[in-house]
Amino acid sequence: MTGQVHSPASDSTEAGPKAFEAVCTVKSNDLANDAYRLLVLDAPRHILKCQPGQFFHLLCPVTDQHQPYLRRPMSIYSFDEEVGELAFLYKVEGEGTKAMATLTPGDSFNVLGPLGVGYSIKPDWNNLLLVARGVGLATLAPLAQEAARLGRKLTAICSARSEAALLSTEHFRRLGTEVISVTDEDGSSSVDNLRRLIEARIAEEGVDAFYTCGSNRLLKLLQELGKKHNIPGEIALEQQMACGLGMCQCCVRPFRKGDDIVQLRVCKEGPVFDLQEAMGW
Amino acid sequence: MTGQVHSPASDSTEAGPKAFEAVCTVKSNDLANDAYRLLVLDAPRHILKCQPGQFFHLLCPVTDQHQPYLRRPMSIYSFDEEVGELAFLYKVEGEGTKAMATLTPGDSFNVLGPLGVGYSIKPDWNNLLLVARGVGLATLAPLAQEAARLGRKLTAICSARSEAALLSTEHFRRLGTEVISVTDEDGSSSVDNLRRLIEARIAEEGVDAFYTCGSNRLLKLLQELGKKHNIPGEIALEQQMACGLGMCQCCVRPFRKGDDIVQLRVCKEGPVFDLQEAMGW
Amino acid sequence: MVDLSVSVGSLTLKNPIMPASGTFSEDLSDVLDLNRLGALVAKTITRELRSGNPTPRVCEVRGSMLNSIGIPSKGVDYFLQNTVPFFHEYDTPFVASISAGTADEFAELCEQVSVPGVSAIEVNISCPNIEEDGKAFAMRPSTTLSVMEKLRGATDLPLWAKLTPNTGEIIEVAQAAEHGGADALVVANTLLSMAIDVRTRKPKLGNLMGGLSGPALKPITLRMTYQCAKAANIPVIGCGGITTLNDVLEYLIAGASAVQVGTATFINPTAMTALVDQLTTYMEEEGLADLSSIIGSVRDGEAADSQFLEATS
Amino acid sequence: MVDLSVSVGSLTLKNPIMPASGTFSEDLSDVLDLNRLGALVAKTITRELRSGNPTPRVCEVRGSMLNSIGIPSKGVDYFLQNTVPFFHEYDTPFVASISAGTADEFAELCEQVSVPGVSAIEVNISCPNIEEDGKAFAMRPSTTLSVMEKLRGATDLPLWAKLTPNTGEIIEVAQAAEHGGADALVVANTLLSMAIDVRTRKPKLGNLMGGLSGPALKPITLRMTYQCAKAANIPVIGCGGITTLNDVLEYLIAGASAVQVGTATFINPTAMTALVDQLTTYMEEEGLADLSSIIGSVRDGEAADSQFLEATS
Ligand SMILES: Cc1cc2nc3c(=O)[nH]c(=O)nc-3n(C[C@H](O)[C@H](O)[C@H](O)COP(=O)(O)OP(=O)(O)OC[C@H]3O[C@@H](n4cnc5c(N)ncnc54)[C@H](O)[C@@H]3O)c2cc1C
Ligand SMILES: Cc1cc2nc3c(=O)[nH]c(=O)nc-3n(C[C@H](O)[C@H](O)[C@H](O)COP(=O)(O)OP(=O)(O)OC[C@H]3O[C@@H](n4cnc5c(N)ncnc54)[C@H](O)[C@@H]3O)c2cc1C
Ligand SMILES: Cc1cc2nc3c(=O)[nH]c(=O)nc-3n(C[C@H](O)[C@H](O)[C@H](O)COP(=O)(O)O)c2cc1C
Ligand SMILES: Cc1cc2nc3c(=O)[nH]c(=O)nc-3n(C[C@H](O)[C@H](O)[C@H](O)COP(=O)(O)O)c2cc1C
Ligand code: FES
Ligand code: FES
Repeated sequence: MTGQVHSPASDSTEAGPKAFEAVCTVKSNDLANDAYRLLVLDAPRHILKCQPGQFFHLLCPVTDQHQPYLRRPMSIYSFDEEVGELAFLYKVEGEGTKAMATLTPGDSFNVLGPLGVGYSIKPDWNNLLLVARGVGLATLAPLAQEAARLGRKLTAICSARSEAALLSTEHFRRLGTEVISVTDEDGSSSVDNLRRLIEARIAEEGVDAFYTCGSNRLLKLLQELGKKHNIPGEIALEQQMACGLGMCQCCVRPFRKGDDIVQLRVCKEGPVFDLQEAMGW
Repeated sequence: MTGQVHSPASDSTEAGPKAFEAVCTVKSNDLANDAYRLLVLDAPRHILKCQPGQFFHLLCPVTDQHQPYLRRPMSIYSFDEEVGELAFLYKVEGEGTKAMATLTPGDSFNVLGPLGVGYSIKPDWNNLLLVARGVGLATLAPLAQEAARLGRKLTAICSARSEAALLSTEHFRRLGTEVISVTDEDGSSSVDNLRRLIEARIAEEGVDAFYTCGSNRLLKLLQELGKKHNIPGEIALEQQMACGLGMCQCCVRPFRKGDDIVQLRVCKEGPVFDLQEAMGW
Repeated sequence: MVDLSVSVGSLTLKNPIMPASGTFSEDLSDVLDLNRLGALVAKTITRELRSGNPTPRVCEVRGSMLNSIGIPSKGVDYFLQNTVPFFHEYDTPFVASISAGTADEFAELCEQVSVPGVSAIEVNISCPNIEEDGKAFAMRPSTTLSVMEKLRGATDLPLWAKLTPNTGEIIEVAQAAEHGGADALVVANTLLSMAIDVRTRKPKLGNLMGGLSGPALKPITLRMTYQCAKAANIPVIGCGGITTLNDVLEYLIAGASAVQVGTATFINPTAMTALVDQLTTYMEEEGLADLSSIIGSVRDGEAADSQFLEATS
Repeated sequence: MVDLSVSVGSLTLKNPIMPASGTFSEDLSDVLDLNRLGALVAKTITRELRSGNPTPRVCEVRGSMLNSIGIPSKGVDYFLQNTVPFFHEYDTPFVASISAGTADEFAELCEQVSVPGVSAIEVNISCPNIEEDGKAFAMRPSTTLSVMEKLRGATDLPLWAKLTPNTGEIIEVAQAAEHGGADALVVANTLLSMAIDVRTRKPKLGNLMGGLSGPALKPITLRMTYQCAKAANIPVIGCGGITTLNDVLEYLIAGASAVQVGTATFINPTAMTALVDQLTTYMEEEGLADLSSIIGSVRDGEAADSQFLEATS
């Protein structure tokens, strides 16, 4: 017999592996703006039973210029089980993402996933509000896909440096999300303005849940508003990862559970966590 | 002032560096037969003042599949200062040469050289005899170029497993060399047959100097014939190399100097050595 | 059919490939069939609850990694109630890994984990001995001997002593572990290293320093495996940087009876089962029936001076 | 104009980049202008003629190399008659490197090379002490102290003690070298390693084992450089795996006053002058006038636990 059903983290009753190492083929890897690229892969269907907020752990290529060693975690930007397509939106930063940027159509690319626990949409959550910035929008994009599938109303407040730096707003709109964009350029992305915007939303049509990711500023704001109006929420967090599978314990962060502070693994108990349990940094 | 003139190994009076690190561009890198490739480079002219028998130390590319670290020494197969062209004939074996095999036209390729001491053709050596096998022919090819330039008669005994495996015989013929091919297939490459062939040459038109490289069997045969007929000769030898410049002392081999045995660096005192001083292995 | 089985003291493993402590857990059953491995080695536990080191706990160095996980531990009770039963479902020997700050606590924990379902105990003596000057037990032969004697007294299960490559006396430490009663040596743990973020000028690890693992470590721990296999009369389990079949073979040829694979699993989670497959194919292709002709077969007695290069074939 | 000069004890170097012993010789003047370097360090010599180790003397490991050159030496007379005069033509400090099997021979050779044209003497105490158990002097604090005291008595020139990473007591050895009279520490030499040719089952080096150098060594020797710079009151010269500007900066930030570049020169013979250029550009871009704000600037005092990741910029 296999040990699947004994896995403490397992809540599925399916036998066989739940995370897969698969070699995909690059379909495209184009610039999304000056700093981001969208990598679209031809992926085997059996790895595409994904939840929004889950991630893959990517084996970046080794090139003459770049020699990344560890895998790099990236949120799923979009997945389509029928077409067999998987996409990542990533910022070109260091050794690994620079190496990823060299991928061209037809190249092989090894991915491990889907991994982690994603966002949830409870049956009685109808008005969903998403607030995110920068690459955080990549992480939240599949939530729009899922909200559309479930017929819920999703509003996305997308924040960026400038109008030009705004990512994925078209992608969100295509999925039926109402997009409100705010920028540093015109001052609309300030915490105060965001608070005003969200308070107005809550007053007008009500908000059943908040979704966000990554930013400390947004975390604090949404925790405050969530407490005040008793609105639940979820946040995706990041941490350095080695295994991505829950084995090495390198990716822990502290969370408030009642009066205790517990260390949870971002790759296994996360990357999506309860908004109020998350701790600022 | 620079220290050039003090270099113990320096016998030129030119100032400035004598070996160059240069980035060349790949012109072609095609199969020469099933195991060998010919790499032709677009090279800056100032690195092409080469002697036959000298070598370059090649920085092989790092790829997803192959991660060579040290440079790889390769004899110059041909060089053309006017055209700005440099070529290597190499056998695809391990990490480094497999990585070299992935080079395609337009790629950059870093070479260091020309290095070492090459073959000499003394003014009174008119009938030159070259005996070589396999990749040894790569090392000896520029000797044909030089013999043609100096108007000497060169005969090349080219040995191989089979007629099909014979390399460079066309290249030699084009440079005016008389080619005698011998193979394992038809038994003509045996030491006894070679001895007969060479003795006949010596008897018919005389031989002023032997040139060979690499093989222990050929070394012994030519040492024997050289002693018997008082014919001088030169041999190119190989050894593992790190620096290629004479600094690390890893590439030594033993040589007979009178009654002594001395250790000489293949990269600096060689790769071409006196035939009688070389020691079998 | 090739026979990949090896024996490590009284224990027979179906093949020589097993995970290294701390790079493996129940979670790997999400990706591969644990029954295909030679043994299953748990993350080191301590008796008490521990939270481990500050983050960041890992960083990348050229072609390898550093970690300063520390030993976060849910304690021995959790281990006995959850981890041991989980692995009991597999027909592969399960090896506990333990650590403590004093020899007495070490022995006590050793006794506590000597339960059915545990086939051997790996004792991670590469951890600081807080009674002495804070240096790890396995840094010195004397502290190795005394802790191993106490551990030997605490259990009848096979004891695998996990050595540290930070010592300058690996041979003497290996012999001390043997004399102290070890049944096998695991050579070795990670090597203390450092990396600095040049932009922020902060160490890349929250704990300032951490252990090097992965390919960079291999030549060092392979050398130590060779030295220990020569110097000791108990089996050696090689560990450090194993990634390819070639790496496995080098360790076996150097004298290891089995090997542990750590960091490679982070890069390719199915690395261990792939190595089992590749080893099988290799044996078939070489026409070898079992591993006895490989283990310890290093040709180190011959004059090396005559190894010249013939390049004309 | 940025000022790259550093002082190593009483010696001022025009920049912190110099070659590592054994990876440099007169021959490098064929490829670059030696006057552009901070110092010139010769290959270790012994008093008598020595032929060095059997071949193969080098092999490649993943992303790095092993060597077992040994110390082939033309002897001290050749050195004084040829090497010293050659380097005298350069306006860069020339550093001799010496070694011997006993402390007395070491001291005698030290006296012999204390001649005009030699600016400092690097003492390679990482070589076997044949009077004791054959372990290198720098494996233990006691043997380090006694050999350094003899060497100190033999010369008035600055003495640089070259330490070995094979010791388990780098801090104690560094302090012993200081107490024995060293003016600077070079941290460190190569780390004993092994590689086996799986096809022939022979060790890849004629001498069975050899020293690891290159990028794989860096995290280890960087850690030791940091430890020695903290523990000793004399300058530390970092050495091990330095390839890129980032590597140079990491060593300086960790506390090194200067660095030695070894294996990188084998891969790119102009590596050292490229590093000098890159360091100059870096200083200009960062608006730094000299290296004083970099050397030893590691921020190791801050709570690292708060280093979380903000990924939304
Ligand atoms: C669950 C999760 C989902 C993510 N999703 C996305 C995404 O959709 N798009 C995107 O652009 N980025 C995403 N990130 C961040 C992304 O992983 C890092 O930007 C990336 O690893 C940087 O790699 P690099 O090679 O460019 O940088 P380097 O500086 O070379 O990285 C060095 C090491 O640090 C790690 N690292 C660096 N930054 C981060 C970070 N922010 N989080 C975790 N590890 C880090 C790397 O993985 C690597 O191990 C996500 C991170 C996590 C944890
Ligand atoms: C002066 C000189 C000229 C040469 N000219 C040619 C040539 O024109 N064509 C050609 O095909 N080969 C030539 N060789 C041999 C060539 O250098 C090796 O075949 C090549 O280095 C093998 O590299 P690899 O990565 O394929 O093998 P690997 O097995 O991966 O090499 C591992 C290490 O061993 C070294 N090595 C392996 N074989 C040899 C060898 N025979 N000589 C020296 N070092 C070796 C490599 O350089 C490398 O450092 C020459 C060697 C020398 C010394
Ligand atoms: C993230 C991580 C955690 C580790 N934790 C432990 C541990 O708890 N106990 C232990 O004995 N070794 C531990 N090790 C060391 C490994 O077991 C192994 O000895 C080392 O990583 C070298 O092998 P590798 O290069 O194959 O990874 C750990 C290594 C890593 C990378
Ligand atoms: C081929 C070679 C020869 C060496 N010879 C010596 C030597 O004679 N004396 C010495 O002190 N160190 C010697 N070393 C060690 C280097 O000086 C240096 O400490 C080590 O290589 C680490 O630096 P690197 O990684 O930059 O090469 C040698 C290293 C190599 C690679
Ligand atoms: S990355 Fe290994 S436990 Fe999360
Ligand atoms: S390869 Fe370094 S001396 Fe010849």
